[in-house]
Amino acid sequence: MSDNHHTPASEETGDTGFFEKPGMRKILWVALLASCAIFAALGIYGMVAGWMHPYFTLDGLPVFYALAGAIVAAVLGAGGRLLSEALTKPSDYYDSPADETRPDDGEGRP
Amino acid sequence: MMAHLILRVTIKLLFAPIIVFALYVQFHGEYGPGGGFQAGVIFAAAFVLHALGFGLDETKKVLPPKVLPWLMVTGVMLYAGTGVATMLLGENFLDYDILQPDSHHHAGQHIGIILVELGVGVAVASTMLTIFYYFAGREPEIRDEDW
Amino acid sequence: MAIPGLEQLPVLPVVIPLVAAPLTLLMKPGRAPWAWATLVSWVTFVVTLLLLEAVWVHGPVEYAMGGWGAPEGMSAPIGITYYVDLANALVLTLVAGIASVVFPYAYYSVESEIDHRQTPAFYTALLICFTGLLGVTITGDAFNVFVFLEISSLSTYALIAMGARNDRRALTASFNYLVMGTIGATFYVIGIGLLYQATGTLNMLDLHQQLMGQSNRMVEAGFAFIITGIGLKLAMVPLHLWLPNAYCYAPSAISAFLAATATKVQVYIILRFMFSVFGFEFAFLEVALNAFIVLGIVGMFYASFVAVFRDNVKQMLAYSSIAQIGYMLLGISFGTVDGVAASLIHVFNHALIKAALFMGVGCVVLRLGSSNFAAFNGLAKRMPWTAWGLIISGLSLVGVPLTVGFISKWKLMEAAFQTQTFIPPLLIVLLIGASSLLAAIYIGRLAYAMLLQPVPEDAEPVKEAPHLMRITMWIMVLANIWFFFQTDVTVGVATRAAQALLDTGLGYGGAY
Amino acid sequence: MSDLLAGLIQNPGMLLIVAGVIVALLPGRQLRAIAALAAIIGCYALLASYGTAPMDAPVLMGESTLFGLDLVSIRIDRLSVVFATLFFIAAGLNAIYGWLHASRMEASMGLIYAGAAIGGVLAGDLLTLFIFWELAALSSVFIVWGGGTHAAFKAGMRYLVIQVGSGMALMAGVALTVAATGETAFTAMSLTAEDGSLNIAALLIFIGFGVKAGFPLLHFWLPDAYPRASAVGAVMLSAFTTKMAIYALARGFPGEDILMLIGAVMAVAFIFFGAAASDLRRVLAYSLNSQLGFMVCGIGIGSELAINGAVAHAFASVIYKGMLFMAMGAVLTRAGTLRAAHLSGLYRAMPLTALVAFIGALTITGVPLFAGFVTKSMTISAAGYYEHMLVWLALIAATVGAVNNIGVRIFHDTFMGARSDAAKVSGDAPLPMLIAMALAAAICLVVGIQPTLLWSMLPFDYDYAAYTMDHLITQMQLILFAVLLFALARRFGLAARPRDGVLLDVDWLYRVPGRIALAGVVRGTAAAWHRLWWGIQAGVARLVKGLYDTHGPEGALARSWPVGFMALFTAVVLGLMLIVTFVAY
Repeated sequence: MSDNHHTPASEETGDTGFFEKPGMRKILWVALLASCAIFAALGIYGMVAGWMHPYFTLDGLPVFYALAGAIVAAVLGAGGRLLSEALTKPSDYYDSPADETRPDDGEGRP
Repeated sequence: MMAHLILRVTIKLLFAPIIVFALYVQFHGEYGPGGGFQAGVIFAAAFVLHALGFGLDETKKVLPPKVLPWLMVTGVMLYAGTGVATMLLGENFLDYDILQPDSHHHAGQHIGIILVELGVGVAVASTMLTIFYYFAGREPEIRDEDW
Repeated sequence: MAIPGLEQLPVLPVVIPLVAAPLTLLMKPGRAPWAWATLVSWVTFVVTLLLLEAVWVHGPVEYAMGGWGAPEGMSAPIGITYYVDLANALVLTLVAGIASVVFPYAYYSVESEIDHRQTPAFYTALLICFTGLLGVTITGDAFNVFVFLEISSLSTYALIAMGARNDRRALTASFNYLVMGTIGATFYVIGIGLLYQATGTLNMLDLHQQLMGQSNRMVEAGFAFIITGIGLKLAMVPLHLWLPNAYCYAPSAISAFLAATATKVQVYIILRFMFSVFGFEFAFLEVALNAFIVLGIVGMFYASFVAVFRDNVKQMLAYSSIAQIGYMLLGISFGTVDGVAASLIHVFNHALIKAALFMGVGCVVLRLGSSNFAAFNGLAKRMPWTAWGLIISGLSLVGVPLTVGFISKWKLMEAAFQTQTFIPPLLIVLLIGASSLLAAIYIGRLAYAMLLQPVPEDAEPVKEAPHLMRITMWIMVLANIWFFFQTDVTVGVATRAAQALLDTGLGYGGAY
Repeated sequence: MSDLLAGLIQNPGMLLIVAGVIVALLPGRQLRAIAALAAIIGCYALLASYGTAPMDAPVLMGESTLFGLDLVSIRIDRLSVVFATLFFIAAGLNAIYGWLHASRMEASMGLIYAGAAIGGVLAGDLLTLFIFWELAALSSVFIVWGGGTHAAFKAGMRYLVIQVGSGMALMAGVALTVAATGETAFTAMSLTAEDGSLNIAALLIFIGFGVKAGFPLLHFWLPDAYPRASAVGAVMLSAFTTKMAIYALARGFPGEDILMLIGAVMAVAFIFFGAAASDLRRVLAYSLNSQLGFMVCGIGIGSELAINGAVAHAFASVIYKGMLFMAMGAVLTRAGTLRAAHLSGLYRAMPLTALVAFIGALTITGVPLFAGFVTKSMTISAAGYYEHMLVWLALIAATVGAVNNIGVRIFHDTFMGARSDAAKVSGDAPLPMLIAMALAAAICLVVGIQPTLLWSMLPFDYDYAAYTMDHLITQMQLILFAVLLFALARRFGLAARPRDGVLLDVDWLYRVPGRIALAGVVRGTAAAWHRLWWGIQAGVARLVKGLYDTHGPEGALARSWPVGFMALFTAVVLGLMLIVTFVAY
């Protein structure tokens, strides 16, 4: 069971791409956190200053969207995982693995 | 050969009367019990009898199988031809009256029925004989190439 | 009838092949009998077209054989009469039309499947069978129906048995059919006998007059015998057992011809007896109609399910025919003009569909010697014309728009919505839809095999079927599309024919 | 022939179908691709020559009759034209994408499929709609089968059944409508009749549409079939069937309240399935289904803004979803697998494809400057304006779902991170695929930056400002915090990829218990029948044997058994018939 959970990292030395460099990762993290903060601040400011127009009372709450995003993401992450645990069956559950092989169709598929 | 002598003589004696009787039934059928179908069967029966007594090969010499399809066709054509003739003369299919239009005694009907019955007789007789020839001449095993 | 020169028209469709058949027997084996039979079928087709036109324009036509029509002061004829209204004119045209395409098609297929020496006999039997089918349809005399029924059946047994050169099982199939067919015909003749006992007449129109208001046990028994007898010949569902093998092992051309015509003619007979002879005054009709609903629906599903799992395409198509007969019975069972019209339309359309399909399979049998599914693998690459013809006519069978199958299905659904039966119309419509899905499955299976399965590696290269077979098959395929756009013939004629059939007062005494 | 054919042939979709048949006959992939592109451009020119017309005054063309029913081959109004234009763009992109890789079947059926979809949206009456509806179903089956595996065959069969079933529901509904009213016109209808009772005809049509639109519980064919198709085929499939259904719903059931509920359930439920699926194209398929929920909601709200939003979102969705399927197709072509567990770090070998996937992710999540932002906010705004709070919440949730399914699963997990073995591929996507993806990306950007281009085509004139500070801030908050949460989860090892394998869906019901039940019924019936039949046979055999032991050889009898029983059966039927006759009176 747990072998299905492995992260597909055959991490080899010297195969570190542009985005895997520690410096780059740090920059990305900073950028993400900064933009989160900026938009949260803008949202709060807009709500307080009154130029934001909520549809309902619910989204009149400052940073409502930020909260919604985070909460739904958490629920989705957990839910998706639960669903995967509950409903995933081995690949040959319906079809035998032989069903997945492709007979040559004569057209010379690449 | 001698064993069947009585049988054969009898058959020879009976053969002609059977044919005559067939013809009688044939031509009587126009206005009395009888007709082409019965006559054809009786006619064929004479030949069947002949084959029983003298062997199939002898009968085939008398009435070669090659002739039979022609007879069958002739019979049917005689029947259908009468019908077509009445049509060509301007009446309905098999409306014999037109064959002798001036008659007040339905002579046309007589002519027509005689022709039709003759056709039936010939066709039935030849068909019966064909069936008989096939059955009697059937080889015990059917070869593959016959299929 | 007032068209000069055409008085003889009603009898010609029977006389022409009848006269031509014996002549065929005398011909030299090979091309001559085939050419002759083809010519005859064409001439007959032209005659039936003229007849259809005459009936369309002038109304029902009667023809007294031998001039033995109704004497002065009597309504009923004393001899055999031929009676042609739109219903049988349509079926006549259909039978002759199918023949005029299948007969030319037959040449190569017959050369390969039947002993060369037997070809004259084959075409003779074919023409006799053709005569019989036309005669059954055209005649207005109940006993004459029996005669022609036997004419067509006996020759059919012989024709099916001729498939024995390819597969000896044809002999058993033919024998089974012989026994069953004879029982059916016997039942029919018993039924006729009972009706004759009750009424003293054999003329269909006169029978109707005499039966009006009569509803005694004898007539009811006669009705039951007739419906069972014809139901057997029709391959109505519990009585269908003879059909799959008969169609499967017959020579290809015969499968195509019979599938497109024989059962269709029986449907016509059922219609004629139920509505023209017995009519709605006959109380027992309702019971039979209700039985037909059940039998029709059971047939639609049972046979389709079986078809899905067949490994032989010919058998699959044969079972599909049984299922399609279910549709026709369903249409009849509504007992309305629309329902009967839908049934007649499906008779016509299904003939086109099945002819095309069996002809396509015949092409495959000719080239690959088998009608098993395995032979169809990769067919689109090996015999593209045949494969695509099969696919288009298969789509028509499913009832896809732009093909005639759609017209049938649509009309049937429309008719279903306008009826009151003990099954709610909506359910019937959904059942029709559901059984179309089954058709989609078995045709899909065929399409998949032909289009997407690889050609077997050890397969020898094959040529396309001969031009003659391909062209004739494609005529049928194109007819499947043509009659979608040209619905005047089918829908127009069938609707009026159904009106005439149901409005029994109207059909009687049209033109003595 | 008749005016029916003349009418049909004026329909650009029909011409494209004809072109598809011709393409099937051409040799060589290149030639077929060129011919396909030429046909698409030519047919589009024909459509363009018809111009457009406002919603309340459609231009009708190609009128004809089929057995007494009035058919209208073409209805030009802004709703039909925008969908037809969209399908032409999609068909063109598909033709380019499959330039080198489309098999003969895919090239030809793809054109027929596109033609059927175009014909369907242009159809002026229900019967013509049904004609194209069915053609779309049948042609697309071949595209599913084009996957070439036996699993694809089986999936194609299931797809065929459900698609034809949808057609049959539609046909039954249309037949009922015609039977009741004699009218075939395709106009807005309602599920409830005037007296409040259920309108069966409309319900049947609604179900027919719903199957193709992927309504929950009727959706299972979609994630079943799409991942089975080939790389090229899946792109084709993603564009037409479902959007055609969206068009049909927008035309037939605008403002039908139940659609809001259905759409909300779709939008939310399928993001979970998407999160749990392991095959990447299956993830896309679920995500597509969730996006359909957006459109269904919009149609359910039914205001001019909402319909506009639904249509605009359908437009954007075809482009970006097609683009994502293209990217995944490129990965499949190169890496040979789309199992999520086996792929990561692909960006090194396929940087351009990675970029496309990134743009796709930006578009679908609704980042400003990309098409998704403007089209999504229309529907969300409409839900907000008309106080449909549940719908509104569902749409917000669906946006977060897109962040996870596309942004994280499709883009990040597949292309970023450490390189897996399967990701060591020879190179980026082939050139035609890249061109198609680039064009799609360009459309996403153009629509995102200059939304008025799209809005001028929408059914209603509605002045909507997408780029307001409100929208920007709320949307960015939503996306950024969702991303933040996913990133944190990754960082702290809380998130795991879904297990590798098959994700069960509603189709399990008929593929496992359904099959067992069916097999059981069949076996049971067979056994019962067998017992009955052989019981009778044995009984009769004993009887007959007893009789014939004294009378003759039984060998001959044994041979004729089957016939004997058929005959017996006939007698039984006759007997029943007679009994019924006598009992009945």
